[in-house]
Amino acid sequence: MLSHMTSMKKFLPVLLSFAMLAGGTALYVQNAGAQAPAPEAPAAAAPEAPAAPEPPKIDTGDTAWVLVSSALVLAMTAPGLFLFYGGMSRGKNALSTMMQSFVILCLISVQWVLWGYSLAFGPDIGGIIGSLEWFGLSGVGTAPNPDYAATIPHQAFMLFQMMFAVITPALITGAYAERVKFSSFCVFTLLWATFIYDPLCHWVWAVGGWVRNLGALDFAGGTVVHISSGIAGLACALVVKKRMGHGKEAMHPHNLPMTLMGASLLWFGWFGFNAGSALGAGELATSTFTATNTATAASALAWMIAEWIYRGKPSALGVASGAVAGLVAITPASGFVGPISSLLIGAGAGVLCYIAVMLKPLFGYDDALDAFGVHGIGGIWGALATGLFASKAVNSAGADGLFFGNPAQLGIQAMAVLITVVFVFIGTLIILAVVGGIMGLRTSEEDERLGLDLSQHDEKAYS
Amino acid sequence: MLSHMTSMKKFLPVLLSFAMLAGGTALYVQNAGAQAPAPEAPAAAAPEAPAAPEPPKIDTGDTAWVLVSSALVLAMTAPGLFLFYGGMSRGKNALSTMMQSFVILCLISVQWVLWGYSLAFGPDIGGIIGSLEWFGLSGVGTAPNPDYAATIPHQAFMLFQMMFAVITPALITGAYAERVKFSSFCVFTLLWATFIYDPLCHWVWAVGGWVRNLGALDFAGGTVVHISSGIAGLACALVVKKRMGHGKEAMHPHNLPMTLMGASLLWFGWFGFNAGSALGAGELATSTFTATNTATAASALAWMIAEWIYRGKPSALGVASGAVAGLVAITPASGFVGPISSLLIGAGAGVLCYIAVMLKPLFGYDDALDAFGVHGIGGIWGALATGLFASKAVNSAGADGLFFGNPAQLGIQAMAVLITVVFVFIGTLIILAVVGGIMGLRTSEEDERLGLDLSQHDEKAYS
Amino acid sequence: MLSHMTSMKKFLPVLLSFAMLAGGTALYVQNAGAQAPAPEAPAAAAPEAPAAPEPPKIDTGDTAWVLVSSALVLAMTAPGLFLFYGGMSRGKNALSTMMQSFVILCLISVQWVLWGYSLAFGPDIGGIIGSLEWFGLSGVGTAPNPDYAATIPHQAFMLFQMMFAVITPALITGAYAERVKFSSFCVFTLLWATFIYDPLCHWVWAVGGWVRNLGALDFAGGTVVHISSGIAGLACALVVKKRMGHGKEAMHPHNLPMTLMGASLLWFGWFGFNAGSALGAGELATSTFTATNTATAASALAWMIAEWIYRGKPSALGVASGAVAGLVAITPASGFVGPISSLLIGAGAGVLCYIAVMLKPLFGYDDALDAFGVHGIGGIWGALATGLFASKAVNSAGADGLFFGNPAQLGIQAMAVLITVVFVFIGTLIILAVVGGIMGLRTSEEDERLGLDLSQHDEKAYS
Amino acid sequence: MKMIEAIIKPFKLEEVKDGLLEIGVHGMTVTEVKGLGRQKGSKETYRGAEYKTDFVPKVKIEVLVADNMVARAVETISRHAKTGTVGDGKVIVSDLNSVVRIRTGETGDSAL
Amino acid sequence: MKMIEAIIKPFKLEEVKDGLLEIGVHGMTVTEVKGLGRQKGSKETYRGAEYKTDFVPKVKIEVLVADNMVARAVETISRHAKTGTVGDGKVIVSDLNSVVRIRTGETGDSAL
Amino acid sequence: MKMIEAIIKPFKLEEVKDGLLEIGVHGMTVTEVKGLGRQKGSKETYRGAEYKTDFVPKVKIEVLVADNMVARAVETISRHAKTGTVGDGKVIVSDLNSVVRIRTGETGDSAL
Ligand SMILES: Nc1ncnc2c1ncn2[C@@H]1O[C@H](COP(=O)(O)OP(=O)(O)O)[C@@H](O)[C@H]1O
Ligand SMILES: Nc1ncnc2c1ncn2[C@@H]1O[C@H](COP(=O)(O)OP(=O)(O)O)[C@@H](O)[C@H]1O
Ligand SMILES: Nc1ncnc2c1ncn2[C@@H]1O[C@H](COP(=O)(O)OP(=O)(O)O)[C@@H](O)[C@H]1O
Repeated sequence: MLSHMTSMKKFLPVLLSFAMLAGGTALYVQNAGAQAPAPEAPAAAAPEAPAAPEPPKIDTGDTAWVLVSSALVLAMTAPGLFLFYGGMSRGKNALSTMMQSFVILCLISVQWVLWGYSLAFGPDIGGIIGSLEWFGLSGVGTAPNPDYAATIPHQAFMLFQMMFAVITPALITGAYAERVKFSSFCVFTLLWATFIYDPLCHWVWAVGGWVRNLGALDFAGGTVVHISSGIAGLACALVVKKRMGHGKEAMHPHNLPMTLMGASLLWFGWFGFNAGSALGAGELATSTFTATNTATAASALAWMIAEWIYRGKPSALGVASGAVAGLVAITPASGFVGPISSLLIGAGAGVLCYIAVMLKPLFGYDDALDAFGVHGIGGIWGALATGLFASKAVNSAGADGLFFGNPAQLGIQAMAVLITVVFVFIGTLIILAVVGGIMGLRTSEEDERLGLDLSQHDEKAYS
Repeated sequence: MLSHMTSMKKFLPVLLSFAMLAGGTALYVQNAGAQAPAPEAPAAAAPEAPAAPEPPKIDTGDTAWVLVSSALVLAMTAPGLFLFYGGMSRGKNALSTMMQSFVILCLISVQWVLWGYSLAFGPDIGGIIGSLEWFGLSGVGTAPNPDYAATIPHQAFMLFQMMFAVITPALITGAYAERVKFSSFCVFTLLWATFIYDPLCHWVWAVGGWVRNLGALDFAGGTVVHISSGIAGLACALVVKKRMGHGKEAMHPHNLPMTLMGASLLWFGWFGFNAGSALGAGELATSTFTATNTATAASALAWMIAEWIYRGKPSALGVASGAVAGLVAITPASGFVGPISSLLIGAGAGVLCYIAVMLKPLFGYDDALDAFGVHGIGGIWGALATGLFASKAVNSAGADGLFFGNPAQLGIQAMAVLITVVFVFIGTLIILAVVGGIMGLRTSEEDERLGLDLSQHDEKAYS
Repeated sequence: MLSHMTSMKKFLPVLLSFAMLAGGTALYVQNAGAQAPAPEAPAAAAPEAPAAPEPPKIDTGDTAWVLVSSALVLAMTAPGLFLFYGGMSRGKNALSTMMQSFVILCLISVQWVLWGYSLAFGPDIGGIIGSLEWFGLSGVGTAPNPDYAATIPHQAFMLFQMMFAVITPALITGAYAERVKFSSFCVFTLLWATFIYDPLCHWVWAVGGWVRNLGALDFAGGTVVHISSGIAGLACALVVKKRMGHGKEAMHPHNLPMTLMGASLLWFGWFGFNAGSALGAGELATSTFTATNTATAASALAWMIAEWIYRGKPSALGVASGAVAGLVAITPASGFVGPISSLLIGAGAGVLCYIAVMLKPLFGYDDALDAFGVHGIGGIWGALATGLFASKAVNSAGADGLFFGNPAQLGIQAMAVLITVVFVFIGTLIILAVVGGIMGLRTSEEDERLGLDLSQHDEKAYS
Repeated sequence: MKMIEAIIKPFKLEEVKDGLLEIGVHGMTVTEVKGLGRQKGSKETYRGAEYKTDFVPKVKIEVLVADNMVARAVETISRHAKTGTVGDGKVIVSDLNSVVRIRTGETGDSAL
Repeated sequence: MKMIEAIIKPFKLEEVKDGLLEIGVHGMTVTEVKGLGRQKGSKETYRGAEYKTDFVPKVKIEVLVADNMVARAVETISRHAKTGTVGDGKVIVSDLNSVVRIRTGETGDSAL
Repeated sequence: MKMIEAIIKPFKLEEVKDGLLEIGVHGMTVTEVKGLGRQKGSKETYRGAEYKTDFVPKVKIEVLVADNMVARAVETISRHAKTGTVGDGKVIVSDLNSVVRIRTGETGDSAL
């Protein structure tokens, strides 16, 4: 039974969302004007006329690849990630866990179109943040923006980046699963995306971003996506506290085939995530694809073997977790390393993340589904490994790492990691304090005991 | 226990199918001749030689995109739609519900190749129907057909359209789920596809189609696919009557994670459905992709918020339903509108479809999985909204809508909706009368009580 | 409780895997050097510069299609195949069954990069095997290799082929599911891939391969993938013996919706498998796509009808099995036949495989999930059917089959089948003897009774 | 005080429950079971294999009632559970020695 | 008339059922249960966490038989359920007051 | 020898089990059940449809104990299962005629 007070609070996200719509509608007309792309083909159902003669010219192959990659990265979040996480949760919380990723996809898709993309990639303000000039995608048309991708429509780049903005907060949910109020979750997500992700994304990837200017290498989002979500997850686990009965009651994953399916779809979609980051379908996309697949397989085997030696038996959850750890670790390096380097980066990730997950109990926080253990640790290892294994022989646009005669790069990578960790950890704590203070973070004991599916959503996963 | 009589009837589809094969084989030889494409590369496993010099020239990027889109739309039906529907059904009917979509994929794939595509897109006969000249795809080769798509093989266009012909009858199954005889279902599907879908598709999309000539805008199938399936669903729900115990016994969805997965795969595949309808990988495909994603997210949030306000709690099934409603609504508009318009179209869809589903009990028909509530209502809203928000600034090949100074377009859209509703509703009633008269539509009470999985298929979903 | 002895044996795969890493690392440096591709674009996140002027030039559309196809074929194995198989297994063995495919994906991804690709496609040695010159992909860069594909990076071809090397041993697992020790499974897989698949692949597809030189047609792997896995499955079923209680206790599939989902994803991914084998996005890919979809649908309907007539009821498992049978059968023919031929090949496959599965009990071996019944029989039918229906009118690079006036081709196809059957059957028996002799193949009775999930992995699929 | 155990057809549970609440029974415990009897089971076929099962799904209701309620309760259950077709099930009455309500420690009829 | 309750190993159900039908018992009710006893349970490990469970899957068979059948029924169950290894289970016999066949209203032995 | 049947809240099972093992009870059989009583059930809403269920998940524990153990066992179960809130459940004691340990054929208290 909700007190009037709490139900009031519950509507914060509602209001927030309406605010979005309002805001959006406000600049409706001018925006509609701003949509004008290059003239389209004579019939909607007819193929596209060759884009206007003046360069930069759109390449259909590159565009096809980036659009497909965008769809693949969307599939990583839904259903990929929510299956991976949902299967590990308990049956009474399965839907609420899965729904979190799904709702994040919806919230951020709207946030990104309205102000997120503008903050992240809009005209630079002092290397810190983008201006709101591109609010509601005004000015973000279908002609290429050579700053980011010269052979595909600007909106294609925006879409591809959107999917990154979506999955990052979704990864965090693994840390606070099974105990947070849905309303607080919605508000936290919107704030975190706006005040943590968007600026960080600007720093690392936007033209003029100050971290980018440091020369740090992050091909597909090791720092922006994985370290940030992993560290945010750690902060959440610490602030939100343990689930009731944690350590005492058994908390079995309720559906491991679901988790295995999720891991597979993450692997599948990650080709879009990494190879898509080449923003074209050519040599770089191909070598990235090779690196991604090799590291993932090596990491899964490494985790399996570590478990086999240490536990006596390999497990399906272990192999799946190892694969995800490998995907995380290779992300920043994928465009800069060859197959053998990938093999070693992956093997390292599998072993390190396995150790991290095994040691978790010692620290006593409850990172329910190991968002930090896998994404935080794996992401940090990957960022540093990029400083070890990167090679200009693979990607002349990159840099050489320590093993290729350039120790300095490792330092730059470490610096980027440090910046990300500090900014995200502190920023997340602040947001948690705000949300917690205003509306509280956790459900009532009774609700948690009953399960979030019934208490937060009046639903049951299975009947 | 089947009487000899009924088992006889049961074989109608069998015979029908054999008829197909026979028919097909008949024109085997000439057809084989007609297959000749432009000369292929020197080794099967080698890449393709550049297509013959004379225009129209095949574009590999456009072709890659359309082939991928075809695969994506297939994935919408199986597994996307059958997971979405299957999860909402009761456990004892889960397989029969899922199998319906799967079997439709098989039936229509064959029907389309033999006579469906020819009826829908074959040489026009008075704007009403295509001739059977292309029966068995004779004459439908791999050289481009500029009437429909100048930069991809004609067969690629045929394949893409096939997937639309497949999903439409599959959407209807949601209305009559859990109570129809499998044999009757097969016959109904073949008749509906041949006598309702194929002509309607011709009217709206084929060169010479009379509705197309009215100037109605339907980018990716709002009328042809969604209004038609939604209205047909309504007719089915009315004729087939309620499920036993409807309104009295509890009818819980048996597996909502499955439904959530289905909704996600529908979202994923819908990029092929809408952006693929650009029939090329360029600016139009990109803006369509943006519109599709934005409307879907907005609709899911709108449904969630409406539910939250009205019910006190948002639900996973609600968010998933809202997303699908948004996908439906944006379909006809997706190639003609910008991001903010998409946002508003989506938000409207979420609220309208939620209301429709809430009011259903008042009318007392049993649209089991809301085929009409979501596809009918959402489709009509989308068709009309296209008349409101369409803008030549986004797609010069389209038209301006009411909000862009062209009220006439709204009238044209309304006309197209009306035509579709009347034709489909009456046509479906006739087909139901025929099939019902000859072989009956519903299973015995005993069979329905036992569940269709056991009674129709001697199987159980879970053991 | 493991004896020291067995636990020792258990570590064979561990050691093996470490060997790989070692081996790999060994040639780390030179390899890193050998990575050099054509110069990359100026910024990692920027699109690719046009590849170096000198031909062969990379085509972005073809590359996008082959990369997407590679991802699709990966999705066939995980999650496609493991869902298809996992759903048919019993609940107590669900995870172990699914995990086998997942682990094979990991093992072979590493094996292929290290020595598999080199053995299969490396510089030919007497038409029998490839040299180890390409060990660790040294020399396999991103510039095209015209021997195999002139318009895509060499590594893209390597990746596409990798996915074939992955799924083949995974298909075999269906034959020995629910009773084999995990450690023995790992070793068997590595040996089989290295000593059976890699050579066979070289014979049939590599430049200089002796079977290829016979003029046998195998567009996408009917012999290399399906006949070989089917025959190997038969050998395994015979050697590994029946599951405890087989024929006595009921062995229900534990989750048929999962199997239906798996079949759908196999269908989806198979477009990459077959149409991707065109190695470009054009006319050949398109006609292959058409053939694949048509045969699959026809086969599913044929199986359904056969079952309906013989059993009185069609079933979901039947339709799903029929679809897979059709996919298998059309694989070798897909690039050489038109739609009507595909229809007939598919119809034949559905009926033949249904009969094969029905007759299985007579022979009394326990091909648990019908790897032989579907892939063996379907593959052989497909290879021979290619000799009947192939037409130069469809693919001038192919040959005419018996129905098109060239009876000789059927003989060549039969020869290729025979070679494959003999080589694979004997080779598999030898490997089973070796592995069985050293470490044993089956789990203890107690472990099998308890279920492999708990006994081999200390896990349960559902809680 | 007596223990009444009834085995009925699953879709009759709601009706029987409501009937019992009406006559003033305040609680019950329900278990999903499989029953074998005169009612014939179903057949399943998977690829080649055909399985016949003799068992059909049933639910078991356990109700503790004061002695003076037994007759009415049994009659109520029978009436609501009855379809007249094979498989309607059984109602069994047996003795018990004591009941305790855990929350309060109450015993005997007042524990119900 | 008596109520026989047997707790056995799941994979023995078919055998026991057939045994009972042979000696002329026409019906039974089966429930899936978890048993704890001398038989050791299994271990599960998920990432770091290790769970030992003392419970093992069992099935409970309830059979109503006429008094003259009790001995044979108990013996039949015991014989077919026996593997000789720990965990074979128990057979319990208890009294009951009355049985009604819902469909017909028959009571006593004729209700079985 | 007596049969103790307890209906408790699921999350109390572990605690009750440990309590019983401590006082020297060696075995028990557990069943997942749905209970109806004073404790209110939950509400579910799916699209339009709203379902209220009166039933709440419970577990049933069956324990066979020698007569001299009954009192302690009942007390132990009550103590560990108690939360003091509605829905804690019941403990029921009843007689039985005989027990056989299938594995050995032992009967009576030695069969436990
Ligand atoms: N002898 C028995 N012991 C225990 N349960 C029984 C017995 N006979 C029948 N039952 C239960 O009663 C249910 C209905 O019995 P059945 O013979 O099928 O129909 P009816 O009760 O109408 O004669 C069975 O499914 C089973 O659960
Ligand atoms: N005291 C008891 N009360 C109720 N059920 C019991 C008791 N002891 C054993 N059981 C049931 O009997 C099953 C087998 O008992 P166990 O001691 O494991 O083997 P055995 O019967 O061969 O000695 C247990 O799993 C449990 O279900
Ligand atoms: N008359 C009854 N017969 C059988 N079981 C009962 C009865 N009354 C209650 N129960 C069982 O005991 C459980 C708890 O009872 P309830 O009235 O909810 O709480 P309390 O026992 O604390 O008063 C119920 O869920 C039900 O399983």
